[in-house]
Amino acid sequence: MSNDIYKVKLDNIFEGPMDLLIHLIQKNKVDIYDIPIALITDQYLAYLEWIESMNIDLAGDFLVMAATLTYIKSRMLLPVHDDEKDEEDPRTEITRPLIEYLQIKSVAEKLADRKIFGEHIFARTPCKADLSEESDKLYIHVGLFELMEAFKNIFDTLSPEHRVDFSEDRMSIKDRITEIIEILEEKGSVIFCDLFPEESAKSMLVVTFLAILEMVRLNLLRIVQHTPTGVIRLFYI
Amino acid sequence: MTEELKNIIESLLFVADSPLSPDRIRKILPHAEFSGIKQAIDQLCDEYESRKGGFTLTEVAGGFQFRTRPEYSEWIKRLIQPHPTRLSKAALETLAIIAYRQPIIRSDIEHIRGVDSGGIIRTLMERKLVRILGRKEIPGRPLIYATTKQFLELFNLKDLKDLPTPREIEALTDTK
Amino acid sequence: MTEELKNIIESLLFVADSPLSPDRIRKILPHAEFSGIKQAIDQLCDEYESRKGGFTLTEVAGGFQFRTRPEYSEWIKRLIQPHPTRLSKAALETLAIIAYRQPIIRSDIEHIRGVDSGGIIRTLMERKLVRILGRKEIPGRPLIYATTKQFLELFNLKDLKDLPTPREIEALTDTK
Repeated sequence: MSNDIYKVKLDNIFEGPMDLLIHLIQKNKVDIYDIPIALITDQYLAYLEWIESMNIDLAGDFLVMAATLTYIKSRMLLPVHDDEKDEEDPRTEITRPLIEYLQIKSVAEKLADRKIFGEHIFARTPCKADLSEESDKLYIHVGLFELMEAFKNIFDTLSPEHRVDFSEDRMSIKDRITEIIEILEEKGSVIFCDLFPEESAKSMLVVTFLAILEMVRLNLLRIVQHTPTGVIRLFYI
Repeated sequence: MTEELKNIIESLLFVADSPLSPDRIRKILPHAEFSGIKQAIDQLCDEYESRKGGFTLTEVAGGFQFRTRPEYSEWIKRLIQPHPTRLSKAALETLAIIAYRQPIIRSDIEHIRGVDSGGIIRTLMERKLVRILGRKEIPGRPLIYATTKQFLELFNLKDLKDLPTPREIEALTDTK
Repeated sequence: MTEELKNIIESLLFVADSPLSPDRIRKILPHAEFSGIKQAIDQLCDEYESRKGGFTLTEVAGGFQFRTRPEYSEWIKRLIQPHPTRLSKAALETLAIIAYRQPIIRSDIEHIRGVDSGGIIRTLMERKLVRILGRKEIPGRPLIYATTKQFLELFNLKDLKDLPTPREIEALTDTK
């Protein structure tokens, strides 16, 4: 065993169970469509043991795969009855995802082999002479990612009582929609602000607003405002 | 198509900072026929192709852009400091999954790779190669991911159909 | 002067963001003769001059640069977007608060950020990312703010529900 350990190089620390499995299949030079499941399973488990003995934390994914392999191995040992002949080879459960993963790997390699823009191929850098004059039409360069980061920064500094549990809100949006529809069925229309009574909790305001947005999306509502600062009224369609 | 139209389009392609589609050019030149624009672009592509100079007119990300020929990258890199573009193996794999299976949710990506991929998706989003397309209407309403135009631009791809096809997996041992 | 040298110089002139002098080119291509470089530039100038296309190679500020011909500036101006403006960190934070907490009144925004935010809200409104939804019926009747359709367009979102939730943000931005 000690000899084996010396053979393990640093790049043999696999990123995931799929990588490890493919390594084992290649090392044993076996056909992916006819995997000797007992052999591969044993080597897989031996590797996990070795990793654990090195005090390296194992991701749960490796253990899930170990369980899958052991299960397949046990099914392969069961005698096949005549009425089960048509049943799928238990190994398909692992063969199919492996082939899919291999295809992705081959495509990723092909992408890496392409001529990369900014590495092999370049375009012009528009120079200042091209941009004759600045127009007052502004356009903003920002991505959703930046917005998310900004919110996360804010969120981290918030005291717990300021945080809104979004999962709870989701549940209550549907309820709120029902309540609003009841009001509309009775009255035909409602003033926007009336749906936000001042005594209601902050989370309730958010839920109501999201409910209204959802109703607009579902084409249940028409929102009318005659002047820019006038009363906003919701009509039931 | 007139010679002037061709020249105008050439100057537009020359100053644009991203690939221009015929549609976009049409919006700038409303008096021009769509067919004339297409014809002018084709002719420009041919001219630069047969000229075999320092750059060509390339179809990429649904548009056209003047791009240098890869042969001279060594010298160009001495002139300008390129931004590092290297993607890790894991990032490339994740990107390939999103490119081929889009629109796709995170759990499907992780199912194929067999490992948690949140950090890598974040990196790909940061580099604007991947974006959020919306939410899938299943329990939990997970976010749906897709590739961006910048993804096509980076890999010099005309469109998603231009993606390389996966290698046939026959005998695994061949892939070493 | 070889054809290849001419092509390399052409690609350098093409990617450069300012005029290139023969001296500068010489530093990039140390194996080339100075006379060869001059000759190549002259030939390129002639080629583009006689071609009469959308741009020419012009001597400017002690160097050479590809420039569009002035005849087409009218069309080029239609294409060129003004410089993209970035949102400041403070603006982005305020926008994020409004996006996630809308409908929200100014004092609540300021409570979260801990600083006066009137100016920033005004800027966001000028950029049409934030709008006034109405007034809250509490003493002082403060204005209620929400995001706009342009906000959704800017971030490529179908609707507000597509905004990643705090938990999803956590999951993606945790680099572990």
